[in-house]
Amino acid sequence: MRIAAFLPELLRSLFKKPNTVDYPFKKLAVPEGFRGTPHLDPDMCIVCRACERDCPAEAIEITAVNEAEKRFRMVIHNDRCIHCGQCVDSCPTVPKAMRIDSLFEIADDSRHKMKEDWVYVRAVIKPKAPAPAPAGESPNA
Amino acid sequence: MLKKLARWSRIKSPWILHLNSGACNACDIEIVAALTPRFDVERFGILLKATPRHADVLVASGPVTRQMRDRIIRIYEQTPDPKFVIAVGACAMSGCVYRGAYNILGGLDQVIPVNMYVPGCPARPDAIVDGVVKLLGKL
Amino acid sequence: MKFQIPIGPQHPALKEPISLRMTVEGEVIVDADIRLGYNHRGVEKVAEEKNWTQNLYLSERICGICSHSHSTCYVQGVEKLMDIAPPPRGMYIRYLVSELERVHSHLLWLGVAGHEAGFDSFFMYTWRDREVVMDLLEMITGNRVHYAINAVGGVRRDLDDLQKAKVLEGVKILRERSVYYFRIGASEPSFVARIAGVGVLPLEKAVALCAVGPTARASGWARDVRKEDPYAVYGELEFDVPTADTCDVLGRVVVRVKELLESYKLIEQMIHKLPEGPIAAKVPRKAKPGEVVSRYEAPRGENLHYIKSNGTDKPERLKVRAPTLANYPATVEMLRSGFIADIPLIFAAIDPCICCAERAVVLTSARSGEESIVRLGDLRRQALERHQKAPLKRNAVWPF
Amino acid sequence: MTDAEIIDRLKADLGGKIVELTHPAPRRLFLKAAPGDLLAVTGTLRDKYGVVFLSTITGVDKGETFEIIYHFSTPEQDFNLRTELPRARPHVESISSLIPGAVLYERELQDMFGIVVDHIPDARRLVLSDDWPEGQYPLRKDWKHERPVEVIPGGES
Amino acid sequence: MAVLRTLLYLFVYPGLLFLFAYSTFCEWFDRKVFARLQNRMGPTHTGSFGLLQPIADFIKLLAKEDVVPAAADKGLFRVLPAFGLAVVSAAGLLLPVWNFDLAVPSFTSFQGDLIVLLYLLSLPTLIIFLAAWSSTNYFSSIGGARVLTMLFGYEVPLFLAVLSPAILAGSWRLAEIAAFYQAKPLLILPNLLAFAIAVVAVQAKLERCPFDIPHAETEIVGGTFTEFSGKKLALFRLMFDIEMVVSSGLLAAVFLGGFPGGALVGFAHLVVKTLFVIFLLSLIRALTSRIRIDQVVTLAWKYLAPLAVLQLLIIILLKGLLS
Repeated sequence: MRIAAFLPELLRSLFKKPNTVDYPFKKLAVPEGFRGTPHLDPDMCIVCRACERDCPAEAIEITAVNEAEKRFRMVIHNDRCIHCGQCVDSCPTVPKAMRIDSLFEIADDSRHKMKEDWVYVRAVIKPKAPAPAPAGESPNA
Repeated sequence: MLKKLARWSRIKSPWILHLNSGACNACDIEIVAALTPRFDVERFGILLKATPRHADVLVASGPVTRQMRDRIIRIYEQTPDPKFVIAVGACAMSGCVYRGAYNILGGLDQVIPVNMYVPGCPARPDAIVDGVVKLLGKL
Repeated sequence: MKFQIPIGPQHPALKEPISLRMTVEGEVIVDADIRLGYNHRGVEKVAEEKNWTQNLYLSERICGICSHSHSTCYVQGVEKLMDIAPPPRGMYIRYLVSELERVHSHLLWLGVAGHEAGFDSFFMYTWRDREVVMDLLEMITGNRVHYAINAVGGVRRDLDDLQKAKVLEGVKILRERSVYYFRIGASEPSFVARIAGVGVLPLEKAVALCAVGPTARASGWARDVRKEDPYAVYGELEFDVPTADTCDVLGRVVVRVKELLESYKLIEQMIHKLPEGPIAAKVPRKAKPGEVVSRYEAPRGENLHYIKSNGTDKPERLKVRAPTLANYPATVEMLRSGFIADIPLIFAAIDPCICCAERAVVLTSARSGEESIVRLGDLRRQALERHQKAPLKRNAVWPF
Repeated sequence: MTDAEIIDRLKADLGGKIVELTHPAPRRLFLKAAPGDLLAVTGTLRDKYGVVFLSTITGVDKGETFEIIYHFSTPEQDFNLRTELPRARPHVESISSLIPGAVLYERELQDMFGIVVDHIPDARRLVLSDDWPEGQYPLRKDWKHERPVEVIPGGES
Repeated sequence: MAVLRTLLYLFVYPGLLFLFAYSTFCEWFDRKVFARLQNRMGPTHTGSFGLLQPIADFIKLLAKEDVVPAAADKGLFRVLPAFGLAVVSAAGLLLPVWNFDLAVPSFTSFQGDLIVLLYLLSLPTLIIFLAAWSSTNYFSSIGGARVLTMLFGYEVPLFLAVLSPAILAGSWRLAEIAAFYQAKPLLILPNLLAFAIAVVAVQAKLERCPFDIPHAETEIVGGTFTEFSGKKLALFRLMFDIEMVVSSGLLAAVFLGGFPGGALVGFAHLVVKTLFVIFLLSLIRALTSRIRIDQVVTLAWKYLAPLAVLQLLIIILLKGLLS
């Protein structure tokens, strides 16, 4: 046992630059591949609903606005989203209609502002992936 | 003048109480991580307080469980005015993956008023700091 | 003067809601009772309504600290049910993350132990260096806490050479720091005074009350699922199961720090042995009817998932047994005849993860079997007796 | 001891008491016993096979019956002992006299399935929360939960 | 002129105004040093370098709702914070600053003021105990009991430790003791042991880590102050800050040769010496973990008190040799 075993380390830090990042004034770099908020590319969506089915948090809602015109509305509830990225993995189109960006500073004072929605016409692009609704776990994000 | 001074002091010295209403721990460790050297929220005068009597801002995480409901209300009432509530993480906002579970009442705003929502699962410490800063900016 | 003090559900020593009712006499605890249910969310019921993929993320959110443990335990079981073998590279990456998680969890625990003892500098330093492993995890998986790297049949992200190099570099720093913290923790007199001889759990008690993980290992019971039931890649790797025989909080600190060093060893081996090839296998949406018991050594101890499938894309039953729950009876035992000041430390020493323990089922007002048989009068007598012949070094008597 | 040796020994020791013995994976043994033989089988396992560690007790609602699985483990094998109880009269004997750590899981069982554990040393009613209604057992398959309506405060913006 | 000087002394320097300003500065200094020792920044964005942080805390608490729990003894509960503040401020007046004429006893400097100062510094402890007791909360009660228990532990070593320099100087008057060591600075050295004991005891008196047992947050929540909020908490915090300044001032006056040389130079001495003592206190806070209440008593009676007696013995022998 040694009295004041921590002393050298403490004194060293006293004269060292603190480890602190001055956050709101200086942003921390998020690593590549950070999972932030999900987004939809309406031009690519074929409304296969794979994302809606696989979303663990009920954050994606797809409703038909006008069935005849093939107009659909997709709502992403950012207040429910758990940022797992499963929607991107489940998306069968190439390139993917769902993508996830590294945005995470979206704090707000109302949950209503955390919805994002798109009204769009279903894309007719044939998916290049083998089947429109493959296994929920496509290898490699 | 006095009001201005009080407002200034409120912005400069928000003491927080960490309130867990049934969270999975992830947001909690990120809240604690915000206190540690890398993010060090004491820069803004934020101190983690032990009792609701000393706190100004309740930083809450987790969906509200049936058993915690009354306790949350009690803690909210024990906090002296003016008080603010920050809901950290998807669970505290809406219940996220536990939506529809029998012992969950939903997000925190089903029980007490919430002033700021910080999304994330869990919210990164920087997102939490961002949420606090946004809240202070609104005062 | 004897009275009951409630610790929790909202208490600064507890980062999660749980209620400990302590009957104290002055500063000495004479009885302890745990009331759960504050964190009970009903995960097991929810799981029956979600499909195999969704449950992957649900099981991850049973607990935020050992998130990867639960999801791995679950995914191991599902893979067995579906009868698929993930490719070796996927396996290595999965268990690499799981060892990194153990590192983050143990470092976190070290800091929390320091904080509970009022040793704030220790807390700040360990958590500062924990950011190193957090950065590694974020780099590999894309999130700091809920990694979501597991997929049924493998993992979702690959590891490139740059990341490999970064992991090795990070491990080097962490090893050096861990050894340093171990030295500090074991030599700072005020800290040692708080943890040595506190929360004693003799081996026979640990066995009778089914303690798991570092709590059991610190009582000299060398149980580790990774060694006993070498799942996945652990059979190919070299590591030891550290134990301690002091049976107290100090022993638990020692065990955890030694486990950290073992984890570094494992991580380095995994990085060097990382095979080439695909990272995930193709999987069906539905599992065949059947049942499986999946065991996994989480940072806190043995994790057990029982999964039953009925042939649909949803599980029939998912039963989760988290290590913390198994340790509650032991905790009640340890708390007896301690001081009020010891409560946070003893409780923290099992590395409680209340959310894990309460996921679905239990809401116990847990008093372990043996204890609940005795009536209150006996209890008091026992506590007194135990206190008198307590092997603890308590040379000062409460002066009032 | 290897799995095969254990199976042989179990058959010799417990013969009539084991209704069914499966071995689906290495190290995993599933035994089935009648509810009445539960204590005897557990006792034998504990005394002759060194089974002191109970991981947990799982309850499964199988419609007409409840299935209970006791997950024991030793360093070599996992023993999963199951028994089936009629839904009409779900009574089972407590094993806490043999394994004190079991009480926790038995109370969990009582709470979530409404299975009555006889001679449980701590029979305090276990509820999910203090205001949980009597006679509701959430893990039974026929129990459904109605979602409360979620009102998002602060009107549409 | 004399009246003006007295008023100045009471309200400006070293009276209320100075004590308030300087104690908030000291709190900032303490927090900043503590943070820097932990490799982080500490308060930064309130005023330049976060200097105004304690003042912001103080004003915010003043502006907050003030809750008096229903079960509390309302009279005591309300009056104690103000009383505590008054006591430590009064103690601050006794610090030997601005004493131009040693030969003339004044109301702030007289033979025996050391004893009065020590007495005034013990009072806050009792006030905290009463405050805790009057709030009738479990945690407060335990905290209150711990406060008193600790008092019995650290007070005796502190008194004994402060005694030895006084004996060597042959006076009970702070100004004279300080003057003695200014004249013979080398004689500070034999008192180093007593200084160390006194620093530890002051740390305990201020209830800072490792002696923050009465309000150990991980054990008994807010402890003594669990039920206090708003203005009352603000006053208690200020009381602790002023107590920190006064006790470090006391140590500086007794052990480090006081604050010689008129108003300005004396002020500089005061700042440098008290900050030195506060730095030591912060260092101890960062270095240790909280110990248990029984360990405090053990530490005080087994080690501190005997060491203080040993120090006294040395001092008496030394005095004999010198004379």
